[in-house]
Amino acid sequence: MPINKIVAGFDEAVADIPDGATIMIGGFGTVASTPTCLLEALARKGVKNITTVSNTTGFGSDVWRLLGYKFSEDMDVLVRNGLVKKAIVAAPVSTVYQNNFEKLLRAGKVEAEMVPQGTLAERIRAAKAGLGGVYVPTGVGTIVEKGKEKKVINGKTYLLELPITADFALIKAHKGDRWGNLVYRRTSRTFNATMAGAAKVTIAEVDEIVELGQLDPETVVTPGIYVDRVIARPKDVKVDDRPISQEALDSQAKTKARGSA
Amino acid sequence: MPINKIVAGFDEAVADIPDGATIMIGGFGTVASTPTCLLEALARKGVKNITTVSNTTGFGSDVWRLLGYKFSEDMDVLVRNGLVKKAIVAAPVSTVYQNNFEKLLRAGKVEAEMVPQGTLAERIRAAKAGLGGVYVPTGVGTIVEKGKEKKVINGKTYLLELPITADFALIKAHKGDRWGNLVYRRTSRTFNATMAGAAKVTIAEVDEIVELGQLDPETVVTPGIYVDRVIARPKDVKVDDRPISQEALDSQAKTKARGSA
Amino acid sequence: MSDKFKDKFRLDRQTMALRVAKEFQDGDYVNLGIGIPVLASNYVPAGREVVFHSENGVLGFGQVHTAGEGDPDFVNAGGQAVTIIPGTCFFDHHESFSIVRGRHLDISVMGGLQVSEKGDLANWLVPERQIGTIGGAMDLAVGARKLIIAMNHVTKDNQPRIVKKCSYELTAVECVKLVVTDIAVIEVTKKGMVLKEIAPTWTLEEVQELTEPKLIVAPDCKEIEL
Amino acid sequence: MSDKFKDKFRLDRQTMALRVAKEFQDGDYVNLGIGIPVLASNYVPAGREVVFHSENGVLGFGQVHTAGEGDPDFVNAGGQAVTIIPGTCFFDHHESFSIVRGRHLDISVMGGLQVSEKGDLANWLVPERQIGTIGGAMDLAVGARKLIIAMNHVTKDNQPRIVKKCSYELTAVECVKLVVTDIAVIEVTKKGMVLKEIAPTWTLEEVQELTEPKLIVAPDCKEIEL
Repeated sequence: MPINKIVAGFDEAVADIPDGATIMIGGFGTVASTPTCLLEALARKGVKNITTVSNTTGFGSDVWRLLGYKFSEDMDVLVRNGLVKKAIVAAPVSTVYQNNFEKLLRAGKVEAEMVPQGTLAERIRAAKAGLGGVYVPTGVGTIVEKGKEKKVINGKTYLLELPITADFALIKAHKGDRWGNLVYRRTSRTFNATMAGAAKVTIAEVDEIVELGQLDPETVVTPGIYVDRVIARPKDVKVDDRPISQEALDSQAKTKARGSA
Repeated sequence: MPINKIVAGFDEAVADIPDGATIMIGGFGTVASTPTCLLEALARKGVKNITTVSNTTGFGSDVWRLLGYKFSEDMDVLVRNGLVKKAIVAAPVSTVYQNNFEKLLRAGKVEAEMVPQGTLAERIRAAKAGLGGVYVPTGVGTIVEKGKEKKVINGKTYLLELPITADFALIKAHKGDRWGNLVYRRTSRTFNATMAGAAKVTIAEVDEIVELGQLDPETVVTPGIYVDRVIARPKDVKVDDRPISQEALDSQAKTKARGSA
Repeated sequence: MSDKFKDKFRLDRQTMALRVAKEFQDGDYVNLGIGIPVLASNYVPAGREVVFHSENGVLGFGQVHTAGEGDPDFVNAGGQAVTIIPGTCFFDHHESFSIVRGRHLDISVMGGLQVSEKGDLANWLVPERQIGTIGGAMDLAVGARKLIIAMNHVTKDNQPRIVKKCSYELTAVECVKLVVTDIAVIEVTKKGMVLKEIAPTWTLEEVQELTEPKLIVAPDCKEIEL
Repeated sequence: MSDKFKDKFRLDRQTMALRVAKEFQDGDYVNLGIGIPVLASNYVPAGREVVFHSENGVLGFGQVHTAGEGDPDFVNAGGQAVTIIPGTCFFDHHESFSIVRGRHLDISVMGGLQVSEKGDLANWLVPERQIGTIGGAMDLAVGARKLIIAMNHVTKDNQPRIVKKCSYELTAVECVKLVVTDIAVIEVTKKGMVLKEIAPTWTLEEVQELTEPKLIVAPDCKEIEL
């Protein structure tokens, strides 16, 4: 049988993700690099008590719709539906906006394990690459070193950081083929390419599915071996006309003033 | 001043490599993936007592000329000129051919530190990525574990492997620009792309230098930040008509019989 | 601490960014944090070519688009859409932080909350907020060859941000090389903190009064040059 | 050990490769070592799609060119020029071994010198040569989900290669799952070595005589099916 990793529907793509699963969510925090439709499917399914691994905890659809995005949901769709038990994350809260994760965190309803961004990437890669752990200089002498083995190697102090594994990785790519080969667009590789292959099952949401052989072998970023399922975003998405919250409007104003998103 | 990493001559490119230097040599072992002209320049300079880091120790020009290669020298040009003190290497000897390195090794005139190929790649990457060390499962229960720290992590035994650093990395790429951005051809990435940025100074020998902006940003494999010097191979190379040794002819026959190079 | 200096001249954000940019040398690879640092990209000294890195996976990018324009798939670490220039290249997150952690960046510029005499940095947790965000700050602080902090000299309550020992949660120890504030430029050296430049109208004594550790005045200490 | 079996039928290299290839399941990612293993790529069972990995940085490649032809920049780990097929992709060496070490490969097939009862493998150093080459063998042995060894059942001196304990330098411990020899197919299980198939004309007793550990005969032990 020809290998065929292409899945027809988003609900089908996430059907076997159980309550209590650990789930990597790709992207950097910008919605353009986020597997929006997979997250929405997960929210529809209502998986409970999940542990997430991601760079941010989501800003919410409002913030992105204000900027004109049609695919506008991010990790917030899981958070605000109360599905997240714990987040392993580099940036749990925003400096310009109190997101739903921060509200739940302050209310003691979610747990956060904060990991420096580069260490997060390296721990995820360690899982993919079959390493038992890596020694990083990041975090020495800070709150991050608590409970971790310290070792001096060639006169410099390092912390032992262990691999972060997961049951599923949900990632966003630009194009994919039936073998799971993926290319990305510009800065949307980020944690998407890093997480591909680091979980037991990797599911890629793509803008477009192409025939095997249409991706230039020199340009493939994620080899198909790291990917288990590929699913295309719908071409047409209906306009989301839910009202935009005052908080999101305020945050936009603040962001503009500061010169950051 | 515009950044310009392009160097005009091969002798100039290696002029500051001193005796006793540790030098990474890119490629897999095939001459097509080898920085031939840089190695020839190094041999002309006659740097002594060098430590090399590479996948193989070279098969010699004869073997490659027999197969029709115009750029035919590999690490053997350093070995047979007596410039190598020690090789850190995955495949020190060949199963089909007694190369010059094996002869010198058997005569006690060179030293070899054998490293499993994947561990070699990971230790080189560790140097590039600023890691203090990595725990690998490879080599546990074998000769490779001698003298190394063993650690059980999540029930599995790993060896601590330390970064391999070097003074220079000599690599071969396909195209490069004045910022040092590089692309490769097909399976010629190998240790070339892995070593780029892992040494204090990385020197890339390329088939062609292109104007900045001519490499598609999506296809750049080695970001220019990892590369210090770029030098183009001559377009025309004079035919090397040195006689081919009987050993090389024998090895070709053996290789054909076995179905491997 | 008194607010007796509250009406004195201070460098504005753009001017601090301008001063920071003077540190960029020809060919430097530079990462700029959110806030004042990112403004420095507008002030690269004429004739110098500098390559900017952003931790979300790009080296070499051009100007920031105005909000709502540009390609949502091409942003800097602050989420602003930026432009492709000749030489741009993209990579994934673990490669991006190999570049950071592996000491390949010449300069990282970040905002700060406190900098200690030894160059310890605290910049991720405002104690009153209780919850902060580390992001890529710790990696950049340990990884960049030269870490420059751009921050106001004192807090809103006129407390010194340049201190003997940081009281806030640390980002990294002994990492800061240069501090550019709204009233001074201070270098962190093994001998101590060296006052290199002061803002117009300020005296050495006034700067010292707003600085906890004893400053060593550089022999060539001068007014901030822009 | 006696050479009383020296005139008996034995599977040739191509036939051993054919038997190995029967292990390839639909969609498997497979790495083939130099020698008999690489021949198995010619015998993928009809209707099954298998993707080959080569440690020099490629997934998905087609047939081997005859010597002197093909692209010198596209070779397998044995240095043979191979062809691009739809789905081919390239990567560098540390990515290639992330694939290997990270247990992403379904099957690795290698040659062997000795395999122990517990599945220890020795295949990189012929003691008489004193110097051997590890290459990628140790990584593949620990990394592949299923390690298959293809080798002759005995040495040239009729010594068993399937032994209680390896006397040669090890490649990895407890890694071999299946051994395909010129006279038998043996599975390594927690209970011991299970004889699954034997070559035509051979008896169970004869195979046992050339095998050091006591073999468990599978209830469905049969003649090698090709």
